[in-house]
Amino acid sequence: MVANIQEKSLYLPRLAKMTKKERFTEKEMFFEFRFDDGSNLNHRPGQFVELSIYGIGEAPISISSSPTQQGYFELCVRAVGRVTNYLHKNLDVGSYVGIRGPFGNGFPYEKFKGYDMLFICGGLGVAPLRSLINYTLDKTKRNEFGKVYILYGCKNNQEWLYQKEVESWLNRADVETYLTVDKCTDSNWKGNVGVITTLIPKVNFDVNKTIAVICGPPVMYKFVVLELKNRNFKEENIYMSLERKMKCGVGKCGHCQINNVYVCQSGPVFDLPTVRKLQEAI
Amino acid sequence: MKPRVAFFDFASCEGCQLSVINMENELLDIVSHIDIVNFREAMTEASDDYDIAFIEGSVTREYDIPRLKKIRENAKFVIPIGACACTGGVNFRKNFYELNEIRYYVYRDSAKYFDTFATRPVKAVIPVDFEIPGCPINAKEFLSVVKSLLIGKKPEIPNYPVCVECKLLGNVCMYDKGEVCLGAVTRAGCGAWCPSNSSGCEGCRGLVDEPNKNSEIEVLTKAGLTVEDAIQKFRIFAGYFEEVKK
Amino acid sequence: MQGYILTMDSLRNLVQELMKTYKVVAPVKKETRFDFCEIEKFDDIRLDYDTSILPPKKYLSPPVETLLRFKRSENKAEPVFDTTPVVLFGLHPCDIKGIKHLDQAFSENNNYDRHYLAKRENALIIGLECLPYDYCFCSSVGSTFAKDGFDIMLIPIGDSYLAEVGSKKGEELLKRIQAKPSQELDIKKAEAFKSEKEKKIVRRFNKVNASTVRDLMQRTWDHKHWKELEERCLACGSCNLVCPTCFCFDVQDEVHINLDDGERRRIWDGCMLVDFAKVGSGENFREHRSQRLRHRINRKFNYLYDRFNSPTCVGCGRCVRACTVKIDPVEIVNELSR
Amino acid sequence: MNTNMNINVHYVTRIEGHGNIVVDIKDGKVERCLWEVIEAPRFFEGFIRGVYYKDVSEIVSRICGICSIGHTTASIRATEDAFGYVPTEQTVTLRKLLLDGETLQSHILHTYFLAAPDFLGAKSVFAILPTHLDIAKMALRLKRIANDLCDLIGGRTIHPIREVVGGFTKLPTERELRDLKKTLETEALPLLDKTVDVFASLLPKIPNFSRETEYIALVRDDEYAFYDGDLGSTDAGRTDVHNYKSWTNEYVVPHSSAKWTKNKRESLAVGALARFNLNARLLLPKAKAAAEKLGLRPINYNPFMNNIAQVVESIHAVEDALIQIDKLLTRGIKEEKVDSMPLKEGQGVGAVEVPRGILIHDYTYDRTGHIVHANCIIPTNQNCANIEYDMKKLVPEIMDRPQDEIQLMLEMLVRSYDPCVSCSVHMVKVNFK
Ligand SMILES: Cc1cc2nc3c(=O)[nH]c(=O)nc-3n(C[C@H](O)[C@H](O)[C@H](O)COP(=O)(O)OP(=O)(O)OC[C@H]3O[C@@H](n4cnc5c(N)ncnc54)[C@H](O)[C@@H]3O)c2cc1C
Ligand code: SF4
Ligand code: SF4
Ligand code: SF4
Repeated sequence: MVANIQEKSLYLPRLAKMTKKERFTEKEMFFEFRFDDGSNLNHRPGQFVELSIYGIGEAPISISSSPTQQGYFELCVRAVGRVTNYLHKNLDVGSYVGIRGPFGNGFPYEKFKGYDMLFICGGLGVAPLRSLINYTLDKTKRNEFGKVYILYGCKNNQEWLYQKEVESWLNRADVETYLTVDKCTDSNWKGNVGVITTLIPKVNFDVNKTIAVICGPPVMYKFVVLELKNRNFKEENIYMSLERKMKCGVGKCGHCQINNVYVCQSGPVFDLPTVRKLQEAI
Repeated sequence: MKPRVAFFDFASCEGCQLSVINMENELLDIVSHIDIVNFREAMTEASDDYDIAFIEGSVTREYDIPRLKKIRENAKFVIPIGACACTGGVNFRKNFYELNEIRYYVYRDSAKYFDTFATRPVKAVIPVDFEIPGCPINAKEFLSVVKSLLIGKKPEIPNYPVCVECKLLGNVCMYDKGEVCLGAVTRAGCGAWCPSNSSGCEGCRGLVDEPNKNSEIEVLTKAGLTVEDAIQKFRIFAGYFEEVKK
Repeated sequence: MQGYILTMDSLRNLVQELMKTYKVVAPVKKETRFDFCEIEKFDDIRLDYDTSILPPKKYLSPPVETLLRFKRSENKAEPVFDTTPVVLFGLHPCDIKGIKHLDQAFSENNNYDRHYLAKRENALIIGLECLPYDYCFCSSVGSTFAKDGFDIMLIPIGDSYLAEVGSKKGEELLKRIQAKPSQELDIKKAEAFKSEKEKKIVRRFNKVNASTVRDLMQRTWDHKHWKELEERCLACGSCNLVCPTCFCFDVQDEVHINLDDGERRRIWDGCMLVDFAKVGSGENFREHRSQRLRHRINRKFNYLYDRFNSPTCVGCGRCVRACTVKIDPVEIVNELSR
Repeated sequence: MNTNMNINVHYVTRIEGHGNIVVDIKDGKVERCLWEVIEAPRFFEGFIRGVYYKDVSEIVSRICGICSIGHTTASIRATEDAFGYVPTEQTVTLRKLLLDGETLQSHILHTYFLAAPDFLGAKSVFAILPTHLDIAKMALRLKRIANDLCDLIGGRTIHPIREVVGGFTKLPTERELRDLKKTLETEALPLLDKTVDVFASLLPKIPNFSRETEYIALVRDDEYAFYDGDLGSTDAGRTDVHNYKSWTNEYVVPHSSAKWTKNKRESLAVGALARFNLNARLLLPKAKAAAEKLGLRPINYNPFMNNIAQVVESIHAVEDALIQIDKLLTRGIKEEKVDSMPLKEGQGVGAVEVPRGILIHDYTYDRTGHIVHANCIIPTNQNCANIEYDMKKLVPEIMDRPQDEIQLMLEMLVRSYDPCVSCSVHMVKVNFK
């Protein structure tokens, strides 16, 4: 029927060893994994893996480290269900998990060369964007991009992910970082209070040479896009990474389908004009 | 250390506990993974030191409440098993009658000896961790929950209707045979037990989330039931659900 | 349409010959209906069946299919490929088209699903021309006749069958049982049968056809009819599960009672079910029944059109038959195009 | 000699349902000796009113999980009786086969899992697993075979699905029946032979106690009755089941409020021993031989021997199952459409023998096939009085033993009746201070 078929199962993961595990918040943890043979994942920022634990299941998780970081990859996982809770509670450094992927298209960063970068991250949305942020900020790549703006919002002051790194962004002269919390529950918090859209007016970007990249909870997209449009942002310069339910990661199981696209194949990264054509995307 | 497991019963037929005892082929394997420390139907000893409490039966009297609260304090996981415990089961039918009238109807002069109140499921009294519905529970599902607990995975009871399992099995639909069936609005997990035996689903596992009850009643009446009988049909097992109470 | 002639006896011969080396699956009677089952003898087969409860795809992509076997303590897993040779016998043209869609779906984008393909490569398909029954509407979706996708196609001509050859394997088989080549007259009869079939199809789209139904769908995405169906649809998923071209699945792990060995399985899933598009954050991307129904119907007539170059509905009518409230793609299309 | 003692067993274990034993001994005199049932009442007879006939058996099946096949059968028979419907021969044969399955599974459960630990000095079947694994495996296998039978004929063991008013929704195939027959012949019978040996070896541990009482069971001239028959009594001869009320007089005793039944004496007994005492001559050959070997002869007045009668009946059940299977195979399984019922106003009674004794359902229907009145007579109810009278006779006889031994003996006594108080159809709670 079809020539040149791989004799492998699409669903068979390879093993990776957990080499770091660190708690960020009550719900989110940071993990570092390595393959025993030292090989790289060879991913693009914005891609994801299917993380697999035999007996428990599989879950798609964004790769949070930049491909410029060699020999390992990082994930940030929120405990919501079977796989994610098991990873949090039952597995420790030294344990193995299954990895399939990387899957998805990832960010077309070649196209971003020469542009200023505006990152808009809501909550866990920082996980996939961090991969691209760190790629952009990597000393070997930094000169390929212009200014870097990072907008990052959380529910409250207890919810920051990658706190140390966020501090380092705040301290970098070549990055403008803006933080906000939805609700101020902590008197130590001196920064902005309000949803992430309230940060956008504060940023002085040049709409002619800036790429906006958005990732966050589903409700966020519409409002961020609206706010960017208010600032005359060009639609084709707005990119977003979408979340959908996924079971296979290889364009078969159908759960991630939005109209005629499968998010795991054509996404999870889309530019706004494409998203506009999809009726159920945001 | 092996997890310590306890079974408790309230107003019930004890068929759910029996379903556990009836797992002859698996029983020896199960007891190799757990310590059963409380199982009145099968053993004399009893202990208050347990991790997992399976509760059968519905709550029908004052006396049950402190007992349940104690169980909640002792156990890490409280898991109601069976329709009685999860939704009141057939016992809930009592609530559709006038309480005093039904007491006197059944016990006449001796009715005064009964303290009884409207039937309620366990979760109406204490918080529960998850439920295994069904009348009786399906041993396969019970086993799968136990296995999940043992390996540290959150057990999952399906949120799709019995129709799904019925179709997966390739059964002839009951409506095709001129019989009625509640499979389209009833939570799956039983393996479409009744339809697979050529008998319409009676809804013993309770309704799925967001059941389209009006449409289902229309289906039942089109199949020949009166509206009254169609509602009665839901009340065999699913009286507890808001959609049916009304 | 050059082919061979099979009398009832030679058909029996053929099946018996096949049963020696293959698991033969064919339509048999099941209570009030028919279904594809492994047969024990030729006489089990009901050549006069209308449609089966489940599509024959269940032998290529089973309702529950083991993908991997694993051992937790060793973190080891092995894929499971089923290579049992199977004959799918008596498939109507719509189901043959359905399998063609699956062939594509499971090998698209360089993602070859060996679990499906291993079964598919070991399957022989013997088709059977049919007449319409109460629910089907193949002419509206262009699946009335199968041009390919089979090894042999049987067309009734009186007491015998014209066996059309669809593959080398099919041809060899027919030669092995020494079937006689067909004559001019046989071919005429077969053509007559087919045009008779076409005439008998009464359920059809009123205003659109297989290639324009897609534009209709795009125009009517916001039509109020979808909302009307919200009231009726039970969101039971039956329509998905009986469809020959639904291939969505869920994946679940099951461990053995020793808590160490286990299997990763895929199970048919359906986009009509409430959790299908619901994610961990609680967001449900198709929360309402009407949205899910619109998704399903669009998936059949619109969303996948570009990939498959045709509607993915094959007009078998199973979904209508399975639906207790008789939600019917034909009625929907006709209502939308009114 | 104990002069003062209080025994208060809260929740007798290893029985179906909840029951308490209370014994007060003061100055060497038994002051109180009570068997109280504390099961939460569930009001089946109340809430079955208004139910359509098709749903009735399914609801009342939930009276008791362990006797659910019996309840379903009795219910269906009462309904068919009310409508004057006569089931087909195939249906009756299948129902008998199904009852055999229930008898076997329940008796094996009771003798091996609930009663045997007492004889082996253990507190539960789990405790005897390490020491008696072979026996446990044997019992598990036997029980599985019985449950497989129930699954095959009834669709499932607990709350059967296939058995409905008018017939069966789904029939076993002939191949399935042949496989079952083979299992019964090659596995069940040999395992039961061994069972007889096991219990023969336990005979010396069975307390030597007896008290004359009236035994009541279904009787027939031609077979050891389970499915149908007349009411039979060791004291009062025989009567049609429709007259059941004149025999099962329910009454309330002053010191307790449990509803008890009596006929000719202060109490009566039903169950395996009652059936044996009335019908022993009709036992099938292997069961007869087993009774002989186990020293069980009618009339036996030792309630502890009920366990032995259960062993004997287990063998009978398998022999009878084989007869019913042969009947089905000879006739060939035929699809019979479950008929629609000729609905009519009126009363119907259905009585069957369940493992614990005679079970009677009595319904009155209206014209539209909805229940207007229902009454269920549950075996355990009928035994209640007998249990207490046994206790009253037993306690003085064993008063010189240590308290825990007395307690165990009393618990064993209660357990020997295999009471299924979860039924609680008619149970009255005792408010006991
Ligand atoms: C492209 C992509 C990237 C993602 N990146 C991250 C990440 O970096 N970090 C992170 O913590 N999470 C991420 N997620 C979400 C993550 O996949 C889900 O939270 C995870 O699958 C839940 O798995 P579980 O086994 O723990 O939960 P389950 O027990 O499977 O389910 C719990 C709940 O999650 C829903 N759910 C099941 N499967 C999925 C799924 N595949 N996607 C979303 N919801 C699902 C269920 O409907 C259920 O409501 C990403 C999802 C996608 C699609
Ligand atoms: S849920 Fe049903 S089977 Fe279980 S105890 Fe209650 S009545 Fe019995
Ligand atoms: S369309 Fe019909 S079969 Fe499909 S989900 Fe709705 S009710 Fe069920
Ligand atoms: S949508 Fe319905 S008619 Fe079309 S192929 Fe699927 S089941 Fe058949």
